[in-house]
Amino acid sequence: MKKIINDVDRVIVETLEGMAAAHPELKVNIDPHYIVRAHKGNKVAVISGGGSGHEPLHGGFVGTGMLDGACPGEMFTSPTPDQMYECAKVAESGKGVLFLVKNYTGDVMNFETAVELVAGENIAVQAILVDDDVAVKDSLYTAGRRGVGLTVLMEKIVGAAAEAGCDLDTCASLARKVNLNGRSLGMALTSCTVPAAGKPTFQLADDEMEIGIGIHGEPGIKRMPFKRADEITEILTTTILDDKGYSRTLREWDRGAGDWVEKTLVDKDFNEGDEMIVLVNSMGGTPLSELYVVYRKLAEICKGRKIKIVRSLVGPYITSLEMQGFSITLLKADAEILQYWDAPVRTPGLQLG
Amino acid sequence: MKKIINDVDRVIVETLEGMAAAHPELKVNIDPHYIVRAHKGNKVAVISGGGSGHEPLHGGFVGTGMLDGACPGEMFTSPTPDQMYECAKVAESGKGVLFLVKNYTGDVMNFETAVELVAGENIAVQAILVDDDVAVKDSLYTAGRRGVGLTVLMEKIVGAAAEAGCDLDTCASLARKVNLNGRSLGMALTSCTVPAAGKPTFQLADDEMEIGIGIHGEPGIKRMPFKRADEITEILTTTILDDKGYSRTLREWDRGAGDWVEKTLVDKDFNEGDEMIVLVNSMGGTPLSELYVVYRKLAEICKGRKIKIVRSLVGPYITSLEMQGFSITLLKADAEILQYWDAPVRTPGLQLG
Amino acid sequence: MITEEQVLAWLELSATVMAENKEFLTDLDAAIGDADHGINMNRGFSKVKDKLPELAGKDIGTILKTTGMTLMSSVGGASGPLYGTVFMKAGQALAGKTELGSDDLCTLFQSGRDGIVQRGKAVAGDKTMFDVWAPVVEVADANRGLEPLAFLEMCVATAEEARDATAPMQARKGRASYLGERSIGHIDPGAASSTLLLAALRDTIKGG
Amino acid sequence: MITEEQVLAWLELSATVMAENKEFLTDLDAAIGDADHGINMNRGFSKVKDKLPELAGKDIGTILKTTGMTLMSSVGGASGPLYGTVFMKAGQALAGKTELGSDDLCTLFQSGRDGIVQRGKAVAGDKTMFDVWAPVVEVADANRGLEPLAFLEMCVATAEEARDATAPMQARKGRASYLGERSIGHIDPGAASSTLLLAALRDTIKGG
Ligand SMILES: Nc1ncnc2c1ncn2[C@@H]1O[C@H](COP(=O)(O)OP(=O)(O)O)[C@@H](O)[C@H]1O
Ligand SMILES: Nc1ncnc2c1ncn2[C@@H]1O[C@H](COP(=O)(O)OP(=O)(O)O)[C@@H](O)[C@H]1O
Ligand SMILES: [Mg+2]
Ligand SMILES: [Mg+2]
Ligand SMILES: [Mg+2]
Ligand SMILES: [Mg+2]
Repeated sequence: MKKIINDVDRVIVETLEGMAAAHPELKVNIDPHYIVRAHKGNKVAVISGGGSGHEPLHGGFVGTGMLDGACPGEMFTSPTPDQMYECAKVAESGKGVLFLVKNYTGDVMNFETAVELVAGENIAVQAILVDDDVAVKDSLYTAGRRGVGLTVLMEKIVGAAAEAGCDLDTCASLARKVNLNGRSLGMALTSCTVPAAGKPTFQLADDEMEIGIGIHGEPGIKRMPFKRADEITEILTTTILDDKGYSRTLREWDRGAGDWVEKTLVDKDFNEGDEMIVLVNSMGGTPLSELYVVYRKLAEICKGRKIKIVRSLVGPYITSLEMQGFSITLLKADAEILQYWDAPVRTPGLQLG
Repeated sequence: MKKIINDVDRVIVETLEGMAAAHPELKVNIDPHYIVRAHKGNKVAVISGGGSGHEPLHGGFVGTGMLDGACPGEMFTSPTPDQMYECAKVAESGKGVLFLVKNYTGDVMNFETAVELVAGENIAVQAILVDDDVAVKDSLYTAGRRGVGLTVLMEKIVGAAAEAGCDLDTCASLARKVNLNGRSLGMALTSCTVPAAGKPTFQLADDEMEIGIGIHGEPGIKRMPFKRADEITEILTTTILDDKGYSRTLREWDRGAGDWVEKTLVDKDFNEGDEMIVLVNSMGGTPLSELYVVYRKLAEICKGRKIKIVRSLVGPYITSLEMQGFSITLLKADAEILQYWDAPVRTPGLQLG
Repeated sequence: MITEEQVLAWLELSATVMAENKEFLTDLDAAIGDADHGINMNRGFSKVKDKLPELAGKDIGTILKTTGMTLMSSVGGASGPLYGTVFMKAGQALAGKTELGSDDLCTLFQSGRDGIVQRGKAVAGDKTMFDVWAPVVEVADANRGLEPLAFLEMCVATAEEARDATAPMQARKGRASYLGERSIGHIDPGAASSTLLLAALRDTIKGG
Repeated sequence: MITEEQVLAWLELSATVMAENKEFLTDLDAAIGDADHGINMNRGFSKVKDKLPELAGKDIGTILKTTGMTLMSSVGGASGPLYGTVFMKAGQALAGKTELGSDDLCTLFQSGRDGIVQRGKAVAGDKTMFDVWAPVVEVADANRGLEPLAFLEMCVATAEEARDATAPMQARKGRASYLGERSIGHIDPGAASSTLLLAALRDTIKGG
């Protein structure tokens, strides 16, 4: 394993120290790990977090118009409730805390504990899950769809709403709406290597690819012979576009009752005439040029289906270390979503508007 | 070779088609290849170009506050004079054309021909070279220092000056100043694979690294046992900081005489108290987290040397396809350089301010 | 009876065992997860080990609760809240105790298993650590009369069998569930780490 | 005498030769450059081949000039302007010609070599294509009296020797110069492609 690191056990701390040095507009706390804005706003605190290794997500998205705080866990491992609690305490300004949580067993369990801790301090708090990975077919026999590329779009859009002064419930509803209107699917040409593990998580032959990977270097749902970019893009795009009626029961926090309530939520279908925000995302090791080759075909397919791409983002935004591969995210946009998409954002990892 | 492409001979065309689809604010011409802004400004046209494979450089830097045009060559191969000529004709608005050229034999020869062609149309034109790679020691027994990371900073700064209405000579002087005040050095953990070649350009063992690489997948100046991030960063940073008095004779276009004149130019030394703009750049396959590990040490070394980092950029800006490795660029900044660095820029590959 | 010193010794041995099995557990997780379970457990138990000196002399309930809180704030992932809850619940159930008989061990296992269900909602056959804890609780319950060592030998034997029995299961919880049928044929990493914890307890008692 | 048809046949054969040697030339360039010389030459000469039908019946000067312009606008890199200039200069020098004797070939080689110097400022021993063109011009000059085929056999033999003689040189121009001493021991790719072009001319004449 060759990596530009000093010590497998210090990668995350040193990454944070580097971020602190490079970005005076951020306040980086080392023990426990969290990142907040240096100047906190008087607004709903939007906080996310998850395993490290997906940079710029989440820490790189802390800044005006996006996140107020981020909690990086160990490599590909959910952060812990104490981090989330501390981060929330520092970031909140009396308008409440919204956690945006990728749907993985570990993240959900740790964030739920954090919600309980924050609520215990009489701070208004909510946690909204993002579960957009259509590689996972059902939620009955699995841990449910994973949170992947849509997380970036959700953080941008909900972050803009919070920046504009929306209250906690409005931000939470918007996050829920984004989640029900977005879908993603990814693929890999190579595995990545977790520094502490020292070797690639899985092996792919020179003529193989993996479809439906997550973002943690875990294998996907299907191994296939390696294909041309257009064919891969076609598989991913049509799977996303044709996905219908995914239903799951998620827990949300009932502030009144001070307890969890279950909600059954069903994704909105994609249809002819829909306007989309699109993310073509590198898993880390795939060059930008190849992402544009993908975008070209994706645009062609959408056009053929009378689906209109109204905004797009192409680049490495939610990665798996140095993994080669990419993911596609489509988000059906309405006026509210578009308004907040177009609002300016200034973070280390994303600047628009 | 596994790459997200369709056909090794169509990678560049399809990348351009994807860019055109994703960025309505750009006008992408396929035959010959060039990219210009959809709405041209009434200003000096700043145009760059070079081999493809370095994305987002150069095409991704076309937009408000940076380039007016870019000419992508074949993979790692200088573009041709006809592209540059056509691009200049489309982008120029009567205020003249400034070519920013990375110092490689091929790029220099092709851009010189383009200058002659453009001058032949009675358009005011100048070409300024960037040659910042301290890996190359002398210009007497080599083709001279290569243009690497500093190109990004030069395009940003000179682009801002042109946007602010500076005339051709002012922009050219600023470009020359940036070049004499900036230095870079890079390293690689792996080679990249040129699609049409189908196999890695060079081989590095699991315990080896290459110091002083260029940006074309070519081997560097020294192969070494692989070291920790801090040691690598120390080698690169101190080599850059200690580099003194590089002198070279370059050709510039004499508009009055309509011919080339030779200029001998000497780099400015870096000294205690200098203020620096810093770029820590991924060669493509190195994750952002590792770049921050590098930045951390770089900041520490600069602090120890009483050199002040006043601005920084961390990410993949001038890449070699999927190569793993990074480069460091330091640019001594004065008030003029800082003013134009801080000016807003809106391009697909760089947004600031 | 198992003393408070033996509980501390168990936790210390667990830290050693997790360090020794870091790669083994990570490899199991690489096959059907994300290659971090051994790293997570090792990180958590080395933190627990750091805490042990200040726990000397405390009652067993406090020791277990502190262990749970330490795991909760250092392991992360799915196993962090799960093992965190296991130890916190066991600590609550055994509050004030200074020594444990087989009955108390039953209580420990039961509250641990219940904590896993509460957090993870796992049922039998989901291919999780629950598939080890559930049969262990049953066997423990049926053998309350035995001396601690003989009792633990039975529990460990049950755990080992139950761990191996996770291999043919198709995962329905946690990360491994994404693999569907491809999860079949691999032992669940959490089942393996749970078995290691039980074996470490048995070895502590056996050793003295 | 070499006819206009033979010149066209030479360019056509050159396209075939560059296609066949794409990997060979690229491998040479991978060792001391950026692994594209064969790709560049193949791209350029396949464009030249596309142009050949419309050149039928044109004078040799025009054919060579058009070839030069085509190479200039399709090869890119260092070799594009160099070979572009070679053929454009040769075309200028042989303007209006409809057949070539050995004297004319001397002119062709000389103007080609001069074009390389003008663009690339190479001198002997820099380890570039110039190191092939320079000795070929000398040998050609000394053998003006020979029949075209015998004359070309001499030129090709000289080129092959000169090409191989670039191996021990340390590069001082182009990309290979960055390698310093590590450039020693490898044949210069441009020297190799230049030799292929000469051999293709010889083979065209030999073939009929
Ligand atoms: N819902 C659940 N209920 C019980 N145990 C679970 C559940 N989900 C996961 N686990 C256990 O957690 C283990 C994985 O732990 P670990 O690898 O440390 O966390 P992560 O899956 O977040 O990377 C699995 O092997 C399984 O035993
Ligand atoms: N200054 C120069 N003068 C003459 N020939 C040169 C010069 N620089 C490079 N060359 C020739 O060009 C060849 C490389 O061509 P090519 O690989 O196509 O372009 P690039 O080096 O831009 O990738 C070298 O092998 C050498 O023969
Ligand atoms: Mg994990
Ligand atoms: Mg080249
Ligand atoms: Mg795991
Ligand atoms: Mg080359």
